[in-house]
Amino acid sequence: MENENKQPLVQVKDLCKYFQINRHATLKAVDHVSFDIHKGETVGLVGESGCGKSTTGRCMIRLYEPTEGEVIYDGKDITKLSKEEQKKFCQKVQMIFQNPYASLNPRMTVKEIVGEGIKHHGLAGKDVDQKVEELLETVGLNKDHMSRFPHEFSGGQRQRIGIARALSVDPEFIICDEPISALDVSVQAQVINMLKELQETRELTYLFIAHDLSVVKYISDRVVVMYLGTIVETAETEELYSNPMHPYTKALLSAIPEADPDKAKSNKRIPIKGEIPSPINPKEGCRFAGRCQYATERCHQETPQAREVKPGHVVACHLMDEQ
Amino acid sequence: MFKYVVKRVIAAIITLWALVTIVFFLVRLMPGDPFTSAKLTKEVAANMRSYYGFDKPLIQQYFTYLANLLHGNFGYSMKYTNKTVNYIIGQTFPYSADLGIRALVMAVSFGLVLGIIAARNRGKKLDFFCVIIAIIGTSIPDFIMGAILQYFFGIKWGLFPVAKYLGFRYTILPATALAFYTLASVSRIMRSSMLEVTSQDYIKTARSKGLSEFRITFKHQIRNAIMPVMTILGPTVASVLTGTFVIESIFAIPGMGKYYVSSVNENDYAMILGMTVFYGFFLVTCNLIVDIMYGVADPRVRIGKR
Amino acid sequence: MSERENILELKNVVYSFHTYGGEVKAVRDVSYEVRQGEILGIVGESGCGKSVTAQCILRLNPEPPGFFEGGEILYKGQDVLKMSKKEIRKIRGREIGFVFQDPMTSLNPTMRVGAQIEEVFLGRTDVSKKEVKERAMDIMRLVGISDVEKRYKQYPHELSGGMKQRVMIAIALVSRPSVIICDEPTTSLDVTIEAQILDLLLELREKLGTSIIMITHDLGVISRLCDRVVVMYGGKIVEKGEIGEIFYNTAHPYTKGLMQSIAKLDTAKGEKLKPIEGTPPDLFAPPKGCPFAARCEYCMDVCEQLPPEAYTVADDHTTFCWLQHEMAPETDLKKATAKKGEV
Amino acid sequence: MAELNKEMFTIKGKNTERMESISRPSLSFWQDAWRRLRKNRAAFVGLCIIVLYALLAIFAPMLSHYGFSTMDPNAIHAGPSSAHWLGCDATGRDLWVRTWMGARTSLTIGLLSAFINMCVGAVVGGLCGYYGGKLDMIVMRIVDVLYGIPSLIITILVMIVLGKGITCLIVAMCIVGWIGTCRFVRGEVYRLKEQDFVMAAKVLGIPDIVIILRHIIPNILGMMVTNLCMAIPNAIFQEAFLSYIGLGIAPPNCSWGVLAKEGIQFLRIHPHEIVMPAFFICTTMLALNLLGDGLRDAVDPKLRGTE
Amino acid sequence: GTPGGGSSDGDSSDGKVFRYAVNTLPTTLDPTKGQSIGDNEIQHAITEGLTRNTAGDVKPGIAESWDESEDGLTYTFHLRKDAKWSDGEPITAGDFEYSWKRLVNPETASPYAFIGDCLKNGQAIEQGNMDVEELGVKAVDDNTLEVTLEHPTSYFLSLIGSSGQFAPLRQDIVEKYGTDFAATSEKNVYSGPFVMTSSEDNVWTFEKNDNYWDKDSINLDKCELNYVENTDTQLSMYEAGDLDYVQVPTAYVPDYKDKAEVFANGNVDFCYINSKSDNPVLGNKNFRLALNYALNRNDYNKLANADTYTAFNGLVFPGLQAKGTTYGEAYDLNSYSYPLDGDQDKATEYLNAAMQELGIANASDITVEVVTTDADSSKRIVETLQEQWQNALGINVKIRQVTYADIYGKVFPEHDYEIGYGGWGSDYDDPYSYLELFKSDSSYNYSQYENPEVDQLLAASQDEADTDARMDELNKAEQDILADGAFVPLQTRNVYYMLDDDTTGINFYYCSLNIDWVYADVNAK
Ligand SMILES: Nc1ncnc2c1ncn2[C@@H]1O[C@H](COP(=O)(O)OP(=O)(O)OP(=O)(O)O)[C@@H](O)[C@H]1O
Ligand SMILES: Nc1ncnc2c1ncn2[C@@H]1O[C@H](COP(=O)(O)OP(=O)(O)OP(=O)(O)O)[C@@H](O)[C@H]1O
Ligand SMILES: [Mg+2]
Ligand SMILES: [Mg+2]
Repeated sequence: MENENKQPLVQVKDLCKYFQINRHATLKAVDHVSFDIHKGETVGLVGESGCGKSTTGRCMIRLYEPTEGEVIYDGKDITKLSKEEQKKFCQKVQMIFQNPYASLNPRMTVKEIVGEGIKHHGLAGKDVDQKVEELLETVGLNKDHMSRFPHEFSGGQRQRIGIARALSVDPEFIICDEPISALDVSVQAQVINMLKELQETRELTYLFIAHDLSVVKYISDRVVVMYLGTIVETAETEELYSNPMHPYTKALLSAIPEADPDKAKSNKRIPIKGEIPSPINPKEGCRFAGRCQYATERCHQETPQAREVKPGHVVACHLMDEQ
Repeated sequence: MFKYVVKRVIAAIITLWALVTIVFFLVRLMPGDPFTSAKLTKEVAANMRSYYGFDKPLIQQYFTYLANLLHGNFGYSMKYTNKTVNYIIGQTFPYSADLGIRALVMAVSFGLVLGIIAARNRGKKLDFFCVIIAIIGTSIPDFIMGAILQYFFGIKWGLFPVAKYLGFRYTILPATALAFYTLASVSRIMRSSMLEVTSQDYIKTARSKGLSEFRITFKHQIRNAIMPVMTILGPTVASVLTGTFVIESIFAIPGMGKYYVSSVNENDYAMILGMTVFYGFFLVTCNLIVDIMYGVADPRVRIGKR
Repeated sequence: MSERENILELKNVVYSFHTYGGEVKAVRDVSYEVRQGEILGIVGESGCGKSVTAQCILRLNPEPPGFFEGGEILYKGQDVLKMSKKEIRKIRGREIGFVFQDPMTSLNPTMRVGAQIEEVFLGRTDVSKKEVKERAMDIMRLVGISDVEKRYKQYPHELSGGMKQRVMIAIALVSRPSVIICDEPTTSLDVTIEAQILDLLLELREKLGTSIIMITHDLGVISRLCDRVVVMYGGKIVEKGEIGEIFYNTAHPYTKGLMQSIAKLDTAKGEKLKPIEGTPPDLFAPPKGCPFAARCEYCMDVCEQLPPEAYTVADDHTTFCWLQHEMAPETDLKKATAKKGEV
Repeated sequence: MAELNKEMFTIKGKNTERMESISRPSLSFWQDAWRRLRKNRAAFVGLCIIVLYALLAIFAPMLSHYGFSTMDPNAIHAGPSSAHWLGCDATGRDLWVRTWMGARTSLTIGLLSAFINMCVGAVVGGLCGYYGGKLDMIVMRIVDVLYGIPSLIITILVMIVLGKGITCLIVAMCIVGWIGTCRFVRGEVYRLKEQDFVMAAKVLGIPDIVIILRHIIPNILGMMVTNLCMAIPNAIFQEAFLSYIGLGIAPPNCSWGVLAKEGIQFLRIHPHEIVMPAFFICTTMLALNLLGDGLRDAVDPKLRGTE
Repeated sequence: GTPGGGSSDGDSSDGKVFRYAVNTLPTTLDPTKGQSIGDNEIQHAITEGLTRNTAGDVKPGIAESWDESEDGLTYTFHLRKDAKWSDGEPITAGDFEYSWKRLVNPETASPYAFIGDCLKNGQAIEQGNMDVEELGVKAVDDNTLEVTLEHPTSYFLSLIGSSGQFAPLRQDIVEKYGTDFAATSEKNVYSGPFVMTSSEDNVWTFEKNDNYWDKDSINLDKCELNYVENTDTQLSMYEAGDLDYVQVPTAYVPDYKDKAEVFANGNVDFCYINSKSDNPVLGNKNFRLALNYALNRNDYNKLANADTYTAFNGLVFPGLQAKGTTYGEAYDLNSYSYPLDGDQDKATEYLNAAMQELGIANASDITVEVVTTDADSSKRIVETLQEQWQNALGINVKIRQVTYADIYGKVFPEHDYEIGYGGWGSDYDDPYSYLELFKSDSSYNYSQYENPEVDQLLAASQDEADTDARMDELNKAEQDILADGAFVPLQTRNVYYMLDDDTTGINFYYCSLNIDWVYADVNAK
């Protein structure tokens, strides 16, 4: 593919983020995660709740200091930026949050919320108001809404305000941390359409975190599947959905409830036993071994390494070796 | 849990040490002298100062004091010259504690009941009535409350003994006067906490099980609602047990309050320090106990801290 | 299908809340019925009154501020609204179980799991203590909890989310009710766990013949589970009927919009999703006519002025939309079979 | 029901204007809180009482021809009459004037010390909560120690430096008084800083200090005002206690605490001297508590959703 | 002690019981270290000096008889042989010698050591300039005690009969308990009519001492002293029948005047004027006189004290014994002092004179500060002074309140004040005690007053053996001090008290103790 020759925009290399719960317990939220994002593409990051998706995203935007590993943005390690570069970085990379109710300051008007970044980065000179107005129009709101407070808006509208805020500083890379999962079904489409449109008009790059696999399929170019702090599989979207290799990915895909009664009722599901184990002091070996129906002795003892099974299709599973 | 307690105890000891040190030097800044009387001549005062070792360098006095403290020895009072601070605390604290515990039991039990009744009848007359009682309770200074109770119940109607502390009948008025403020605050906290719990999902679950309102209140609401009450209990216990000066004075109870206040007024250094350390110790212990109790009442905390 | 008798019937239920800001008309004239052994799905946007309606059945809404303005709720022919508190308590848990959305907060954090399940039997003399425990444990096994002896004595916070939801379902099921109402039981759970729970519900229906009311806004869940569907919008029912009818013979613009707006696995990359633009109506001042009118691409004058009438589109398929009116223009939604019908 | 006619059945499509419109009037947080407060009758009465007392405290002494320290040997312990509305005290001073002079002191002490406590507590608590770590630990230890120092010692020491008077009392109360607010603010900040909107601000590169001032503080201001309301009675109480043990304000000035303390001596023979200060203390507490309760409801974010 | 389960009301079972209350805690029960009137009241009952002074009436105590030398400097006491300690040991002259030497010994650090100044070398020893053995007291044998005095001291026999510091002490007991001596009732032996049986829980109980030599004169079986800090509560307890004697709180006196009786307790209250303070007006005699004349002491007394004290314009307590009558009878105070109703004209005159001398144009430019303790009663008093002075003179008066520890620990001794409210009560029946406050080299000369004439008169009085002539000299000194306006006399204190009808035999005294219940009797009901 054309992307391969280019230098990736973001490189996540061996990223780890551990939280020390107490002296004996370490929560390995993200454990040796590596992937690249190229300019202009959308990478989907899927996985179950608590598997470290948000933590990865937050490490990439410097909300968390990584425990190990590095995040390279545009050729520079983001933890080693000068003050000047830092400010620049804050402008280039933005985030859209999951919960539209918690991500807007209830005491600020829409104008203040959206205008804050513009003012801070001095992007519009005196015409902050006008820029805010434009942004609001971009996300389908109008200037009547400028002086209103977040609680007066519905969830979808709020999320659009959140997007306007992220766009306000003209970023090139946006991390979308489950931007639609708290929204109503009918509203989700508004947001997705908007994100897609913006990507085209503004040449944005997305890291799209979600657990709704249908949406991820729809929006992403490539998909990274995480399980309990580790990446189990990475591939081009089409490839992943049509040819999932990791047992977890397979199970996950089969669990998607399809909004079509005939299909949904006839589909065969690959059951996964049990619950997601705790990321605190995880055992050696494959993280999925405990729930995997193919697990062997080896899976329990040896952590599988990521392998490029096909061009662009990376899987971390011992089963791949045997084939 | 054990480790947690040990850690807390060590922190408490450090806190106490800092407290002693600060208070030790602070009291020396207070104006005047422990040896004061209209008739004290300069020579006599000098004799007394050297008798208590005040002619030595301050830092030496400090270490002497610390050494004594390690042996649990608070030294001699400078005002009540032949009594040790230990003795005075030993004599008086049981009274303060007795009064305090009675008041506390009264405050907490009635406060909880009041709070529960109010919450159960939210928005009705009974609620209003309970709230008003609670607010009045927090609105009257204790010296007025004590004097009024004493006047009406003791003198005017002769229902209870006027003063002193010689038996159960004697304890009722002072305990009531002391309890009122705490009672009121407990009931207010309990009420809002109950209301908060009422809107929780698990109450709806309980209701959906077909439980009676009575059982929902007692089994589901109260235990969960009682947590915030417990957090205020730590400082309250300490202050109720030691801060009874006004009530003790009005009802002539031989408690610790008098010494606490007068030692400060009279610059009785040893006594101030002794009482402060004792009080500090008490405060820390109460907080510790409340923390542990908290764990007992709320399994989430219990497990979390293990 | 329709031969099966109605076990639960809501007739013209109107329910409102008094608030500082005025009266919220949360449920406006809702009627539906649940049949023996069926799974009825209720879908709709957030805040459209799904939960309130469901809670009306067991009268779980806080009163005040909530109050009934009218209607009947017949459970096995008896009107729940006319029952005394005591009689309702007998229905709660015993006849109708309820599973709430958020398993994290729906269990009492200070009580052991076992005790919370056993509580359902409280005050019943027909079962002995030992029996109660046995039944509680049985039901826990039935809902797929392993290590029952151990779990029995644990506190909710020691369980994972899926486990807690299973406990919730166990509570709802333990006294073998004829109906369980599940209010978004899987929304806060992961896909894999959700799938487990849904399978569990299907299995339970098979084994126990329980009727289930499934509230959700996920059409995927509906497709997988339900026999019949009720679509709600703005405190009202817009369409109801057999699932195939609703999905493949959609007669209401909202239902249609809803289904078009979601991304399916087979949605092509380049294809645009068709969201329903706009936001739901404010229930403080509900629109006079059809609640969906403002967002409806087929909106007509009549929609804004008059509440739509019920039209029977097919056997067991009713819709509330002026588009079915004989005077309405031909659209892809207008069904030739539509008859003006009573609710 | 209006007649149905054909015209009504033409499809005009989506109403793009109404679709995104918000029908309710726009209200800022404080406007909304104020509206709710006004609806709460008890709280409103409380507010009125406070305002009334404040006005009386300002104007009542000016309008009387008695001086607050003027003694009249012929009016010792005079009961309420048309000349002396609330009677006179043991030295024949007019109690009406003294009550409102006392109100000035008590209300000033209450307001100022509660306000200062709030500010100091908010700053310290805010920093501790926001930065956490070592700073937090050290401050919390200091707080523990401060709690242990007898307030009387502090009061006396402050008295030496500043002399007796309002300033002394306020300063003395503030030395430990901020701790409560500090703890509260710390907890709130701790909670808020994990909120997404703070994250969003960080992502935008907004400096910490601006985040604290613009994002965090305004969000706890409502609760802080409520706390303030509850803290004023405490300060008035404490002043009364200190007056009771003789550490109050300098004579001949007076406060409600001083009046109550002087009056309580005559409980049995001249009850009017205690009834009035007690009445004013109680009603002020009552009013402030009602107002505080009302404010808490008015600013409670949880209650906003139900509207 | 643990609270609860008490038995105290029982008059019947315990025999004759007298119950009263005090509002200050006794500081110590070690007689040598006693420093308050309350301490001394207890010592008066549990110890017996060489003499026993009952309300000014001096009778033999442990000393059966005594001889006084011509020059009034040497006393030889003959102790009675049947005097015993409460544990049965005989009381010897050595016990007195030990006790008195312990009193003045600097190592003892007795706060009341100065009371031994009347003994030969007493003051020098106290200041550490001389060995204790040099003290003018010597046990000749077990029953004979020889005492040498520094000056002729007319009130010596009265003094040792009413001050606990002169009580005998048992060396073995004192040394046995060390610093714990007298800490509790068991750690002590008693020489007086009563033994203390308990001192716990703020109740001190005394029972008749069976080994007391004069036990037949003692009527009470038991006395119960309660510490009740709040005087209102004391009154309530009296009215509820829990006490047999109560002092009426000042606030209530006007309403209890018919029921209560009164005695003057020897306390004289006044304001010190620091004549050498930074404020120059106070160094001006005319200004000081203006202050004195401006004060309407009768009005003042009504306002500040509810008329319960006696307005007073002198220095020496008028109840003292002098010239066979009282000091107040012997000398007509009003003839040489300021009028009690004040004199506005004279005050203005003096003020104008003062302002002229000081070059001050407006009275309002003058500000003086009155310092006082934070006690309630003092507060009212200075408020009244402030009112009166501001009204009468048009000057500004400020009030400074300090703690008790501060005022006597620092403010007065270090002369860090302008005008200070204080008072004095005497330990012995002699005007010198009051006048000494204005002796230039006295430790108590807080006002830094210096008048050679006064000094000279006071010095002369010390060696004057003729008591009447001495009294005249002392009175002259008082007149001089008043003429200088050295201080502002205010009032003498009265105690209003109520006594249960069945109780008799209570005595009141104005020196070193107030209430003396040793000979009290309670009629059976
Ligand atoms: N600040 C923190 N301190 C301690 N643990 C944390 C912190 N933030 C996240 N975690 C833990 O790290 C793990 C991964 O969390 P993360 O939020 O990245 O998951 P997620 O994949 O985003 O889940 P979700 O889908 O629920 O958002 C979780 O177990 C979480 O409890
Ligand atoms: N206790 C209450 N007081 C006031 N209004 C209420 C209350 N409970 C619900 N409402 C209102 O009733 C309306 C319907 O709420 P309901 O909970 O039934 O929606 P829902 O369809 O279940 O939404 P969701 O999908 O978000 O659960 C909402 O507008 C809500 O604001
Ligand atoms: Mg996340
Ligand atoms: Mg709902």
